[in-house]
Amino acid sequence: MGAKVLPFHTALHGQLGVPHADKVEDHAFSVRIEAKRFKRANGGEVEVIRDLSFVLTPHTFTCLLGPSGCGKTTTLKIMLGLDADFSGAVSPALQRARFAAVFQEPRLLPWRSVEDNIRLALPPEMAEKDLTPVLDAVELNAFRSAYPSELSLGMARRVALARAFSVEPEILLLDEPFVSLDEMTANRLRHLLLELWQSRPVTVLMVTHNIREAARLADRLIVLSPPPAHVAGTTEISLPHAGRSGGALSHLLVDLAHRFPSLALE
Amino acid sequence: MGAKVLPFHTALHGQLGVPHADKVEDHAFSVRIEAKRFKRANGGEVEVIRDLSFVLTPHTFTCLLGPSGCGKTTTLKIMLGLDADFSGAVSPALQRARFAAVFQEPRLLPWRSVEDNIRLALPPEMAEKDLTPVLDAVELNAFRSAYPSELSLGMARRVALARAFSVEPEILLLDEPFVSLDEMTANRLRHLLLELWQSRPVTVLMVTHNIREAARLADRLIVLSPPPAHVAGTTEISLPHAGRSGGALSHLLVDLAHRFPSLALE
Amino acid sequence: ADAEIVRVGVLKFGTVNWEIDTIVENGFDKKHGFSLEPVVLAGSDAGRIGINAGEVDVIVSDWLFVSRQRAEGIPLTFVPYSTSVGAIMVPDDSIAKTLADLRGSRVGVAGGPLDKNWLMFRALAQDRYGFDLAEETQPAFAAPPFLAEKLRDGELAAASNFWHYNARLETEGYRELVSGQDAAKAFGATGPISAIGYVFNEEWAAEHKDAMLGFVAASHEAKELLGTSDAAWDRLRPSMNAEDDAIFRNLVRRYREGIPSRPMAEEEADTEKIYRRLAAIGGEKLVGSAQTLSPGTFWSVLKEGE
Amino acid sequence: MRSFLTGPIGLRAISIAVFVVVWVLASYAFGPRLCPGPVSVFAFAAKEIASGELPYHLAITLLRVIAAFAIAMSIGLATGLMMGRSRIANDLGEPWLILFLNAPALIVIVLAYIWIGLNESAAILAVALNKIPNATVTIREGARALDTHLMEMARVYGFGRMKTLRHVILPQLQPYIAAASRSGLALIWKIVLVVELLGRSNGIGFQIHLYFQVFDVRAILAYTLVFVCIMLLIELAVVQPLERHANRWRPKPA
Amino acid sequence: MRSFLTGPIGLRAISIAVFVVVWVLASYAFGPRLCPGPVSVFAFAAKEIASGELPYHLAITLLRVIAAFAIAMSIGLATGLMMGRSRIANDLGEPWLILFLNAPALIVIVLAYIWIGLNESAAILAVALNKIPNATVTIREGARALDTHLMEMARVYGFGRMKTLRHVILPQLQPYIAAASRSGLALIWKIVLVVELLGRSNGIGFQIHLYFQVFDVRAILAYTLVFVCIMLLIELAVVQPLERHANRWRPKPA
Ligand SMILES: Nc1ncnc2c1ncn2[C@@H]1O[C@H](COP(=O)(O)OP(=O)(O)OP(=O)(O)O)[C@@H](O)[C@H]1O
Ligand SMILES: Nc1ncnc2c1ncn2[C@@H]1O[C@H](COP(=O)(O)OP(=O)(O)OP(=O)(O)O)[C@@H](O)[C@H]1O
Ligand SMILES: [Mg+2]
Ligand SMILES: [Mg+2]
Repeated sequence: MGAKVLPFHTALHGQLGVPHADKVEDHAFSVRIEAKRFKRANGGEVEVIRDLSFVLTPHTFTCLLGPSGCGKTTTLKIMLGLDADFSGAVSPALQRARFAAVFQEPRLLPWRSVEDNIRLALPPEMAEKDLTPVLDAVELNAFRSAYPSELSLGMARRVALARAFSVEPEILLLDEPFVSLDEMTANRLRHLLLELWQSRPVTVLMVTHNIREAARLADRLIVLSPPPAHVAGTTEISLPHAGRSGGALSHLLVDLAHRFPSLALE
Repeated sequence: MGAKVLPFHTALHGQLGVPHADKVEDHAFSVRIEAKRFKRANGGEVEVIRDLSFVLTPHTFTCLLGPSGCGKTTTLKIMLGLDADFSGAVSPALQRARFAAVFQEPRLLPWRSVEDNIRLALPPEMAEKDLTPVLDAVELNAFRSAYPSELSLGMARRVALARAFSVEPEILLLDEPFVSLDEMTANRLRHLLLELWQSRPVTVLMVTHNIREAARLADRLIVLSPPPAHVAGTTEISLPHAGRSGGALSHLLVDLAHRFPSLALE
Repeated sequence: ADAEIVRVGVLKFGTVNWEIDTIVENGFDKKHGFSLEPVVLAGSDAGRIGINAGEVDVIVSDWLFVSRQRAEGIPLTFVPYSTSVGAIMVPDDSIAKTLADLRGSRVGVAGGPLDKNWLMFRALAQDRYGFDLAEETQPAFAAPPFLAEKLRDGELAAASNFWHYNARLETEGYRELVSGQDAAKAFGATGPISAIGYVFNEEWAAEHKDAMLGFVAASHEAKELLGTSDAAWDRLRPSMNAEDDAIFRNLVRRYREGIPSRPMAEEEADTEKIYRRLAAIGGEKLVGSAQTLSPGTFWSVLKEGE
Repeated sequence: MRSFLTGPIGLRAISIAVFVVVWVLASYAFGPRLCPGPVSVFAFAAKEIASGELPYHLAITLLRVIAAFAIAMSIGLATGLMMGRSRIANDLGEPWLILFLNAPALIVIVLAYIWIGLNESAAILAVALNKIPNATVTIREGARALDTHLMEMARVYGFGRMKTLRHVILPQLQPYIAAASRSGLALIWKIVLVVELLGRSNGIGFQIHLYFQVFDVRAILAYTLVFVCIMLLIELAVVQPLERHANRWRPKPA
Repeated sequence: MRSFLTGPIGLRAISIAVFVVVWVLASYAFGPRLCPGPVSVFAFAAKEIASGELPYHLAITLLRVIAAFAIAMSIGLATGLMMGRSRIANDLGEPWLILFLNAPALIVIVLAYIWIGLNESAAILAVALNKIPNATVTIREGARALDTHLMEMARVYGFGRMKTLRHVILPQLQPYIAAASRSGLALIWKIVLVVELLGRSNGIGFQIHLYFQVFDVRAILAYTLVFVCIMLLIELAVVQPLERHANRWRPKPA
């Protein structure tokens, strides 16, 4: 109920009309990684990703799931243009896009205050933006002049979220943004993210291990296989966000658990 | 059902027989933090903890919960003897104990291999210990000679867990050990932790934001208030671990949600 | 027009400074139609750099340096300045009477293994006693101030040093074992030779002939004054760094003894003899490609003038 | 009182007192000629200060030190960063770096004087040339150890060159810059002495060498000590407050 | 071929070729006396090597450099670590550090020769004393920037002193040690030259000064270059492989 489960090829070709792989580049926000290898420190090479490709429809919310160490972060890094050493291609639209990212670690500048960390990330035209609303939203207004070393990890993650939210990006990549936060705070921030996404034309790709979170937020789930990673399956969720709670959500989860046993809640 | 909810004072005095605060030090594994203040970089001081004290009964499994930034990590640091700048006291037994800790970040030595990172933490008498079982348990045997920079964050966290598990400590302190892991892996590791705890006389204190995880693992929950932190309440869970699944667990969670609305799942 | 300027590199506490100071103070430069500009330098190395860089016109150095530079195409030339040379000093109570007695002892040497005094002493030891000083003593090459110091504290048995260090030692219970002039005589010099002199570029001097001749004349006049007048010395005393009267008097005495008095041609002839001896000992390292004193080492204009 | 003694000023005072005592003892052991005591050295320094001689030479030397330092640090920072971040720049620059690193100060100074002339620019250039490779080597290590995570963050948020340099790179290089500056200032001053010895007519190096020739240890120590005092003053009054400011973000020790 | 040229060896070769060209041009510009060309310099070096003169002096100088380096680096490492980790040690040591940092090489050398004697120990001690403060200053910065998270981990797991030093502290200090070593080796060699000039009877510094007195630029360049070549060789054949090994854990650039 609510979860339209599709086999990979159907999902991609049938539903989203992805062109053939060799033309992927022309399309908005598409990634095609034929192979990604890492050199190991002790010589040798490992192939981490093989034939992984997907397309992000503009202004949708996609969740990326997969076992620990399968290549999710690597994929995000390739999309962000931080790793060019792979075979495959990223569409020009993606290359040109203005990104914001929440990394798996907060990645704050330790020598700049909370406020400066956010302000430095703003594009020039927003330089004077009032940061009070976003700092209020992450409940860190009192800490705007604090340095990152004075924050708890959860607080630092919230700063990283505030930074990503305030740059008003075209594409927002989130790598497990809500871990290390108590449920109440996490929920508030999830709502904030949804609001942001609904109020502005932003395309979101979020990595998470929390299937419940994915079910509540995403339009679509992409599940990766163990390495060498490829797309093991995708699922569209068409249920409106407002309706995803209580029994409806439980049902959705059961559906998903059935479709992807590896994501099982328990 | 299964969750015996007790008001704070009753729980401490009635159930655990804690002596008066000024005699706390004699008791096994007790912490009493009258006040913990931090100097802020821009002058000034903040009080983070006030009158926080609890006792860990040997060989029990306690979970510590509380809002983001309330002082959980700070409390662990004080217990570990890493921060002596507080008023209050830690019992001698706790000072003498052999610890293992999983920090909120993996804290691996980047210049040592996975295996060396674990082996270096072993006390001299275990120096030759076979690490294959623990590496197998965290599914990283293939990576024993890899350096931390070659691991994903989830893999690094698993190394940190393997390190803590293999030293066979008296007291095991865990600061959100299972975040950044997919549910399947996390569950396997939770089981491993339970087994370890049941097979050896170890006292566990685990910080978590995941109430479901706490309900499944702990004998007792300690919930902290927002800063300045003190114990907002404690709860004993007497239901045997084997029985905590399905309906029983759901019931337990509902009970807990009722007792501590701030921990609400959704 | 303004008088031509002659820039002379001098060491602040060096002996040349006394003469230059006297020239300026008494207006001998103006009198001889040029303007003297002393350039105070910290060491003789600075002088060599200065003349090569063309930043000073005249420095004080020896004919070995001049001859070698000429051989390599740099037309430096030389006008005698002083016959004071170095000597080997030993304590008064030293048992050493001749160079031969230095066998096996530690001898300090100023100016390095190519120092002309040291080479002359080696030649002398070879001639008279048939041994090589460099082989049969332990020479310690070090900066001159050290040598004086190390002789005082007994670490060295003897030291070959420059004359103004020796003049000081003479007042403290040390004596000359053998001096450079002794050695020169042994090689056939007919009188005291001027080991050091004013060194300048011949081509520059050709362009500034009057000024340079004036400088030489002024130098003579200053020497005459210093050779006879004690008052002139009293004025210099503060810049002589003489701790007591004995040292002061000895410095004056030695300076006066060192005023060259012989015709330049005679000196040149003696110098050629000695040069050949030194070239034989110092080898190519010392003299470069010139096995004999390069022609023109002594300023030809002066020779013609005589 | 006790806390004063173990406080930063107290400890430094103790340390300086120990130094003076050692000095006095040494002066007894070696005699006033080879090791003049503090009183006579300071008396000499006072005399030279009163006569204006010392301040004149000190000012000249300080100016040379500052000029050479500014040149060397800025060039060293640029080359070090380039060589640390780009393999090509490193491979191209390496032979030159090692050449200049190991070129004896003497040679560089002599060649600078000969080729440029016996003037102030040659002197300052020679000193800077001696220091640049040292700064480069230190900064290069820092550039190699830069945190890639933060660099990635800066790239994603489009920091651009100047912003990245100012907010991401330079703060990370701070300890390397501090090391290069401190040891650099000291190195420069050592070389300025040689430069002054070989071709200048003023400055502390010139004076020290003069007094060395007449073996006036007292004068040498006086000139040295005045300079050391100035450096101690700069360190305590300028460098350390600056450093405290630059490091205020570091967690305070418990 | 193209990849060879942009490879590490190719780039270095290009760089050296450029150097030689510049040198030849300079030698035309300044004339063979003030700037002898590579051919004549290498011919001279070859002659001196054949005669055994150069190898003799080179060996002596290298021994002095190595001895002084070993002493200075081990003491500098110890004092730098202590001062970087303990505020008390830092406050106590600071005045001495600044004193030795800014004591002119000349003074230290002169005093060592006077107080200890005109011998090898004095020479090596004088050189080491000149280098120790530089090493200390650099290592101290590294010690101050140590990662507290890892130190805490080491404490919790009871690493003890030696284990912490070897596995936690030294690897973090590696870039600082590398910087201190490289610039230190260069500094030591510069000072060895002065030491040899002032009071030793052999070594490259002695030879260079000898040739300087007769203004033989060709010989000076020959001795300098041979030493630089040796250093380049050590760098490429010893230091860099060691460094690559020590840094193999660093993420490979993409
Ligand atoms: N620099 C590297 N060198 C070698 N191997 C690497 C490197 N970086 C990542 N890997 C490997 O690539 C794989 C994927 O890593 P990645 O960080 O993308 O995983 P992930 O899906 O984000 O995992 P997690 O959920 O744990 O964060 C891992 O197996 C890891 O070992
Ligand atoms: N070094 C410090 N200086 C100043 N304040 C600090 C410092 N360390 C921690 N704090 C403050 O102490 C409080 C508690 O921090 P702590 O890290 O213990 O939180 P926590 O409960 O572990 O939070 P989280 O769940 O986010 O990890 C925070 O408000 C933080 O701002
Ligand atoms: Mg990841
Ligand atoms: Mg925490």
